[in-house]
Amino acid sequence: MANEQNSLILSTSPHIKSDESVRKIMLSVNITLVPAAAFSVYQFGLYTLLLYAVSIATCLVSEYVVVRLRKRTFTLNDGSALVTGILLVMVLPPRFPAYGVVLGAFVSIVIGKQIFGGLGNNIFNPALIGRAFLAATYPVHISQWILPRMSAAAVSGATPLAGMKFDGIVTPFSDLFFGTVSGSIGETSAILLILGSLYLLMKKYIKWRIPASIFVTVIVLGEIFHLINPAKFPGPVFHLFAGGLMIGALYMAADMVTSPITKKGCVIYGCAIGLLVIIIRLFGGLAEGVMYAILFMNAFVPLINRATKPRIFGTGVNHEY
Amino acid sequence: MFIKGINGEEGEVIPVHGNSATVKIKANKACKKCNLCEQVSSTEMVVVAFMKKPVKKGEKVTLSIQPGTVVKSAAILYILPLFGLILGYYLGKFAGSLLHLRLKGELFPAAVAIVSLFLSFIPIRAYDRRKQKDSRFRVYIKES
Amino acid sequence: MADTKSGDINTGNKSFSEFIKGFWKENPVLVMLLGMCPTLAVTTSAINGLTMGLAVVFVMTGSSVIVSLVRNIVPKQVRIATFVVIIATFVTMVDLFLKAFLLDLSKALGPFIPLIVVNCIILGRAEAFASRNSVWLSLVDALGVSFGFTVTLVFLGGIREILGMRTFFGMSVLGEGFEPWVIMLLPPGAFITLGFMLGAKNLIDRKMKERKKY
Amino acid sequence: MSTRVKMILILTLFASISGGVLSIVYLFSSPLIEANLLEELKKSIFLVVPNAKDYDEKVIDEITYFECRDESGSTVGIALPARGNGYQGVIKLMVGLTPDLSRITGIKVLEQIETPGLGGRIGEDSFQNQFKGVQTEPAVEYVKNREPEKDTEIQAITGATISSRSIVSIINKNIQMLKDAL
Amino acid sequence: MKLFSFQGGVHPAYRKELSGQREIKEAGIPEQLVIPLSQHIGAPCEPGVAAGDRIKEGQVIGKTVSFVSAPVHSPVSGKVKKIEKSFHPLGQKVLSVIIQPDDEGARDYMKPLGKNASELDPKDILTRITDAGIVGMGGATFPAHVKFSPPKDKPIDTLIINGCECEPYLTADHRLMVEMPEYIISGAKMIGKVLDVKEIVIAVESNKPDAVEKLEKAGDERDILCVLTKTKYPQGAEKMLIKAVLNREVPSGGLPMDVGVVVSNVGTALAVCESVRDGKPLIERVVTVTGNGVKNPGNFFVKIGTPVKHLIEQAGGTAGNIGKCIMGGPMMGIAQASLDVPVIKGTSGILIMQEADYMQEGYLPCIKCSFCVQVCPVNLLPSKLSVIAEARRWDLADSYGVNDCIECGCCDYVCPGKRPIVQFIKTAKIKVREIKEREKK
Amino acid sequence: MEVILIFISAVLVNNFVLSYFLGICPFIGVSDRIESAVSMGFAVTFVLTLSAAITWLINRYILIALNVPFLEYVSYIIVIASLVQFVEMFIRKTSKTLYDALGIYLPLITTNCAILGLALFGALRDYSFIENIVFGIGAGIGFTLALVVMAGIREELDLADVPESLKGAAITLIIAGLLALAFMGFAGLISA
Amino acid sequence: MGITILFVSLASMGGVGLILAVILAVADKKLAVKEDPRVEKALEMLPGANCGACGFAGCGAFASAIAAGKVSVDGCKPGGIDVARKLTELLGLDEAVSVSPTVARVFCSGGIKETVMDKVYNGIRTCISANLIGGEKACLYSCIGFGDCCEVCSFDAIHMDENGLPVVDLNKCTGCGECVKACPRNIIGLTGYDEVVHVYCRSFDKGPVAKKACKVGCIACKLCEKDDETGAVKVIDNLAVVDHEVNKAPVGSIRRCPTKVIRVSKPVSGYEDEFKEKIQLEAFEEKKAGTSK
Ligand SMILES: Cc1cc2nc3c(=O)[nH]c(=O)nc-3n(C[C@H](O)[C@H](O)[C@H](O)COP(=O)(O)O)c2cc1C
Ligand SMILES: Cc1cc2nc3c(=O)[nH]c(=O)nc-3n(C[C@H](O)[C@H](O)[C@H](O)COP(=O)(O)O)c2cc1C
Ligand SMILES: Cc1cc2nc3c(=O)[nH]c(=O)nc-3n(C[C@H](O)[C@H](O)[C@H](O)COP(=O)(O)O)c2cc1C
Ligand SMILES: Cc1cc2nc3c(=O)[nH]c(=O)nc-3n(C[C@H](O)[C@H](O)[C@H](O)CO)c2cc1C
Ligand code: SF4
Ligand code: SF4
Ligand code: SF4
Ligand code: SF4
Ligand code: FES
Repeated sequence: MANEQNSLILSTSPHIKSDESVRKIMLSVNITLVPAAAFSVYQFGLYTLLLYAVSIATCLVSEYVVVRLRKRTFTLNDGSALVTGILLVMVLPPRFPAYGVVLGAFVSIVIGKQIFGGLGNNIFNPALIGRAFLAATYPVHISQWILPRMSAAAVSGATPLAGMKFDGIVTPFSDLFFGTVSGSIGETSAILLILGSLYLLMKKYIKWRIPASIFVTVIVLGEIFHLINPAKFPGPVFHLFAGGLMIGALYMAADMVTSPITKKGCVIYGCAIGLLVIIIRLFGGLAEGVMYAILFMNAFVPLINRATKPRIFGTGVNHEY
Repeated sequence: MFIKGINGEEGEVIPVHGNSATVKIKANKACKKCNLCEQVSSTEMVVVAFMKKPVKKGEKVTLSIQPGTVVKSAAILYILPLFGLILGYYLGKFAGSLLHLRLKGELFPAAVAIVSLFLSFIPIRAYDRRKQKDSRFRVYIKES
Repeated sequence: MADTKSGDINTGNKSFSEFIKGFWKENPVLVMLLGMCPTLAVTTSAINGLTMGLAVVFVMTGSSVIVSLVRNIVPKQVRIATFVVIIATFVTMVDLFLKAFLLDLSKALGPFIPLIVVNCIILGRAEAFASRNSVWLSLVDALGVSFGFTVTLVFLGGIREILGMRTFFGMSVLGEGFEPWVIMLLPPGAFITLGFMLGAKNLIDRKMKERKKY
Repeated sequence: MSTRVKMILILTLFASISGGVLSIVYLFSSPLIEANLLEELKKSIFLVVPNAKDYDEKVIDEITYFECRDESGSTVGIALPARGNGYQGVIKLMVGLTPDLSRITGIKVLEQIETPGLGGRIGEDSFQNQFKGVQTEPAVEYVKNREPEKDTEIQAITGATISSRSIVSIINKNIQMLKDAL
Repeated sequence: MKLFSFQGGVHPAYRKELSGQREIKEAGIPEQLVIPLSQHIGAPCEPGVAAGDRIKEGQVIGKTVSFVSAPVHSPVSGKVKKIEKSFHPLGQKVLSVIIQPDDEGARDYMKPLGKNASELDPKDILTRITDAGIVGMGGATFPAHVKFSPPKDKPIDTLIINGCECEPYLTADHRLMVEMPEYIISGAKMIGKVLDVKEIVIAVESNKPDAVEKLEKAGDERDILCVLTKTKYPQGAEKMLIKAVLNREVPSGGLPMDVGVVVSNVGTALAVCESVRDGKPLIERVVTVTGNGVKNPGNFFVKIGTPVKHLIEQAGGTAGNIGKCIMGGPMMGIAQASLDVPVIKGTSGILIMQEADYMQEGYLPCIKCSFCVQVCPVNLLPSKLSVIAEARRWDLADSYGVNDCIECGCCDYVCPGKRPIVQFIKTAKIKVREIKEREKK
Repeated sequence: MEVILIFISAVLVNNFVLSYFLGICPFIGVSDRIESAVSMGFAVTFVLTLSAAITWLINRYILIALNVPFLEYVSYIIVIASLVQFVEMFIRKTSKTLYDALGIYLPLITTNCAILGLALFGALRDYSFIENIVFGIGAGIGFTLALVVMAGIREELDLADVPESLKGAAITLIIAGLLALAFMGFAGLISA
Repeated sequence: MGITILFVSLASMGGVGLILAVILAVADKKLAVKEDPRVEKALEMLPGANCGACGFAGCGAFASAIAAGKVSVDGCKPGGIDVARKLTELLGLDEAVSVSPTVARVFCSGGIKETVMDKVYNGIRTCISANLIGGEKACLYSCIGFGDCCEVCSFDAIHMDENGLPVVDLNKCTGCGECVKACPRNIIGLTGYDEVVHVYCRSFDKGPVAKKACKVGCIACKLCEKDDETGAVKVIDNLAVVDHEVNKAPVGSIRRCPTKVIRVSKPVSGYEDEFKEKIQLEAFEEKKAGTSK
């Protein structure tokens, strides 16, 4: 709009804004995911690259179509659909069929996000909704594992957690840490995920309380059970680095949209996730429980937010002095 | 604001007495579509509500109560007796074994359990009577 | 609503409109949100939906007629008890019938046949309509509503069966190339499908209303 | 008539009418229903003990089992109903055994609510047929991701280890109980 | 040295270097002055002159009609041109006296009372403050004499002189403290005398060490304590300042006097000193004219009623295309619709921004990043409030404490979705008030 | 131990609403406000447990003892319906103040599926008295949990830009589906 | 065996029924308060918008009040005269009801085309929020044009036109007043069906100022006052107002107004006759034809 000299702009205070933006946040997340994603392509072959492409394309297209149908103006360039697309693939098994990924990405965006009103309104983590939907839709494909290129184990294709649960095999720590084990596409390399998320932690894009309380709970509970029965229950380090806990705690539980906004709430949320992960892993029917733990706690976020509303300045204190 | 039990319930003033009024309310709007409640005796209830400002007979009013009270009442009224039930069961079982009752199965403890469920309303009733004077449990007329 | 309000439409027309409205305008599942439990639980296939629906047709017509016959002699205080007894009697009859002649279906529907007893549609209708109207009207109303219910169940069951098992009433409809969606047979699939069906119904209603405007 | 009296009369009346009507319906339908159930039981027993033509119901230590005979009347096997927990809920089986309980002659899944297409595949013939001729001593076992090698082994369904394992352990447990009882 | 601070807050680019080292200059007398008769919180004044009257500098032209009000004086000698409704910096039209200055320089000040606070009668000082039309110069423009006469049951033990000036860009208070520290100290003592306080504290943000140095030199450590506070916005907000300095929390909906404190701006202290010492009513104040829209940013002594246009000329004229004219700082200031609005008693700065800086396209839904929650100094959930207001659920706004918001703008500043949170909150406040009033009826 | 497993199973693994589809009507109807959800949940828990106790007695001492299994539905339902009606009067009589605070709740739960379903499942599974009661409590708590979580979400979504035609029951059902998806993580928890 | 079962079930069910009935009968001491059957009927007749215009919490509340004879039947604004008549019938009242239905009218003519836009507004696009800092138009009394009023109307009766002004669909408007409450600038008012001449401006600015801001505003020239033969038009505080108590159309003023801000509004359908009678339409149209030439 071209202004004449005296056409002043009116707006309410404040008149300056920080240079953070949703787009910047989402792009940072995408970029920090790149190392782990690249490593996964190396580990599991070019087929995974195809999956990434398919997933991202489906996410973007569905987002665009729904937004257009609903005659809303937000566009794709906020980059959140991209995050969903990448993360969805990262938690799927390496040889998941591509048509399944299309379905999953579509479900992530449409059922996981848009029906709640789109960006920012969703209750559940969209990528995990896609993953859970696929797990229930194609339960066979979701439990087919292959060995990575840099494999440490020679024999079975079972994930460290399944190996632990069903056969009592404990995978060495270093393999877990560097990701030379079988597992979902992007979850295996703990080190790359940690490195990537450090930047997000620094920028406070991740509420540090969430991963911190998940880790603490898992370590404490893991240790307790390990002490009770070391033969049956693996130690805390195994829990920390095996399966999807790293990617789950750092990227999925900490998704800002679906986690609590209060500090106390974040701690409660994180501890509960840690507790559920341990319960499902140790006593449940499934080998891995991070996804279900996060989804379950997502549902509680509105209640948590309400219960931990901070004390408003100047209320509820003794005003004697 | 929120519909919380009686909080937000709308009713009609029947008579007014002193600083309170008797108000008749109709069934909760939560389930308009199924007419189930109508079959049970009461789709209406009558409460005595305190007035913050004068109302007239026949006036439509909205009732309210201190937030939190509803949930508390529900817990006392509905959860406490369940403890009575379970307690009664184990008491009955214990007593049965003491008395060497040769009753088959769990009939005796079950009966004790049910009796103790109803007995647990004695303390609840006492509590209720005490709370009658508690302002937190006072239903009052919010607006007309 | 206009038809129920204006007085002198002849009975034939009126009963027809009473019958029809159960399908769309007062569809028990999609509009009144009643009888959701069996709707969700038994619709893993179209045939289950159909059987359940027909069972409801039987119970509902039977009990509606009886209820409207006896409506004037039952005192209010024992109304619900009397009505549920009547309904439960019919339900037990259906149940015994299924067990005697259609054991497989009876197993598939599991405990949801007895649950017709408390199924909110039947009770709701029994009270709201049958207890206030003549025998004939109650009968028509019960038929309309229960057929509306049946159609909805078959529809929902059909979708779930097609996507979940590639078949419709047992006949193969989607080719081998389609990998069945197991989720459709599980609770989440039921909830989500019904949710979208409700949404679609609302959308169509809205579109129709808009069209009427112009 | 006061309402109270009317209340009592009406409810009593309706309740007893209902009782009466139902008992009549029941009288007519119960033979059919029982026949149905018997038919089913027979079918499953004869399925798991292939040569059987007739059976006797036996109860020992509260364990019910069926001793099967062929035309000649000699005992050809034992059908053992078994139940236990699966992945989602209860699984009920009929297990056919040789008279000395050393081999399985067949199994049939009677009831299960496992995930369709996954654990639900325990109901498929290809899975159940694996058990034919499997040795019960020392115990039935399952293997994953490879062909069975030993006589005691069956192959688990991929992605449904838990359901497969449940079947195996239900069989082992119930056979053991029967052995102990006999 | 310990830095006093509070929880939350933000640190935007301060940009104080634009005008921070410029000495205060006289802005001169414009061709015409527009003096609104409502320059304070409370009842507007009634005109005390008529069109055509000749008036002297310092003469009362707006008379108070109630206690919570402050008289308005003529800043110049001249002629009353007319009295009509005219634009006010707050947006509405307000009855104003329009004065054509002459160069006779006729003055009508009050009688000086004396220099030394300790020798004066507190009642006299208070009367003088009332007559001089002094209001809070920190922006709230609450009549000072009202603030300085707390009810008997609220004893005041501490006076905090607020020299934080936490708003970015503004340097008026800073320059005052550097250039006229004696006035401020002496004014502070006078206020202290009126309130009969035990302690007087001057709080200055740590980015103004020169001011502290000057103040400490001018004052006596036994009477007046200078403290440094952390450089963080909104350190100057009185609730935050009291929390930081004294660790007392002003109750929700309450005032500083509820915790025994009065907070006054350094400008207020100066005005008090001048009125007592020289009999000069509040007709002039220091204003920072800054921003990238003016050529030579600087600080000026400005006659109340001077139009913004005149000040821009004093600051070297405009640079580039002007996009926004803000009265006050960038965090809380009010955007002006025209350059003809006059400076009033509460105007601490004029911020002129180039167009390019200030067009933002729309805003996104809240992504619940909780940045806003982290920075809100009064512990609200701004994200929730903005969403509530967006959905027009005014009934919920109250229960989330919308009325406790001090509209500091921190939440708005950090929001990555660029959500106009403060505007949402302001709207909600209006609606909540409306609903409450309707309920009362 | 058995009792604890029954409880956990009823609350989490086989949640009445989310995996047995019982009591859906009140679940949709009363899940729009947290406070009403909690109170409603408690009331349902109470009625569930009470019916668990009574129907166990009926089953043992009438249906099995007299060998009239076909009267199961009729006898359960008539007893439950009358009992709830009676209990309501009883509570109103003994605890007027508390009852008043709640408004009208009990009548509407007289007859939902959850209550009869509980009776039938209990009989089917051959629970002992105490097991049946714990099953009732567990089912009630599970119902309350689902109800309250849903209420929390719906209060949140009240403020969101949900597509017009999905508002209300439609989105509630879809969310219930997603919740059921999340609850699937607990499968196998008790059978292992 | 058959007979035994029949007997046993008859007896057991009968027994259960009896016991329960007795319990219920004993417990049934409190009788529910009876409800007036007319409430439901009345409720059926009401529009069911629960708008609250009647001053009650909703249609249901109003229905009970009506049945109890507590309020006058014409209380429901949205229902208008039809509902009032029906209710009269229901209650068997014989007194004729006289209701003067009202509709909302928008008292600003300055759309995008007519009013000077001298500012750029950057913020939430709702009227109430924009009003915090004055909106985009030069006239501070003008319609802001973001349509808060349309948003709140539950009868779909008010819409924004291309010129950025709300237009009321008089046939749909029920006079519930929600839009009046929503407008932060007091531009919408409720007026009787039969009050047809209005000043479509709310600016209190003096002539020159108003003129500068908007082409079609009231400029307080007082010509209308001069030419008003009925005495209904007065200029107060720089704005002309029509006194509707004077039950005559000020045709002279309408003709004279230089900015044509005093106008005759369209009749509500069904009220054409009253309308004609009131403003002597023929005469007016004749004159209008004359001036426009
Ligand atoms: C991975 C990580 C872990 C952290 N852990 C802690 C901690 O345990 N305690 C702490 O006070 N700060 C910790 N911090 C520092 C926080 O970033 C920072 O101090 C904190 O957010 C202060 O702001 P707040 O308390 O207002 O949120 C951690 C930072 C990172 C990146
Ligand atoms: C939706 C879903 C349904 C499942 N259903 C079953 C099942 O019916 N039976 C089963 O044994 N495991 C089931 N599982 C469990 C997983 O497939 C589990 O990882 C598997 O039992 C491990 O076996 P594997 O070692 O053969 O992969 C299910 C998992 C999901 C996500
Ligand atoms: C967010 C916010 C920031 C403020 N910043 C300052 C400031 O930097 N300096 C100041 O003197 N007053 C500031 N104020 C005003 C003070 O809260 C307070 O009104 C003032 O210091 C009182 O002094 P006065 O009455 O002399 O103006 C601020 C207020 C708010 C709400
Ligand atoms: C730290 C962070 C983590 C995120 N994690 C996820 C995720 O796990 N799944 C996902 O779909 N989107 C994720 N997003 C993107 C975005 O928040 C998500 O798409 C929203 O839930 C969409 O409304 C993440 C964003 C951030 C900033
Ligand atoms: S909510 Fe209010 S007080 Fe809190 S940061 Fe935002 S503007 Fe400041
Ligand atoms: S800063 Fe903005 S996006 Fe983040 S939580 Fe607050 S309002 Fe929402
Ligand atoms: S909101 Fe306004 S336009 Fe709509 S019906 Fe009510 S009064 Fe008429
Ligand atoms: S009439 Fe009022 S509410 Fe409507 S658009 Fe104009 S300013 Fe907004
Ligand atoms: S059908 Fe189950 S509660 Fe309504």
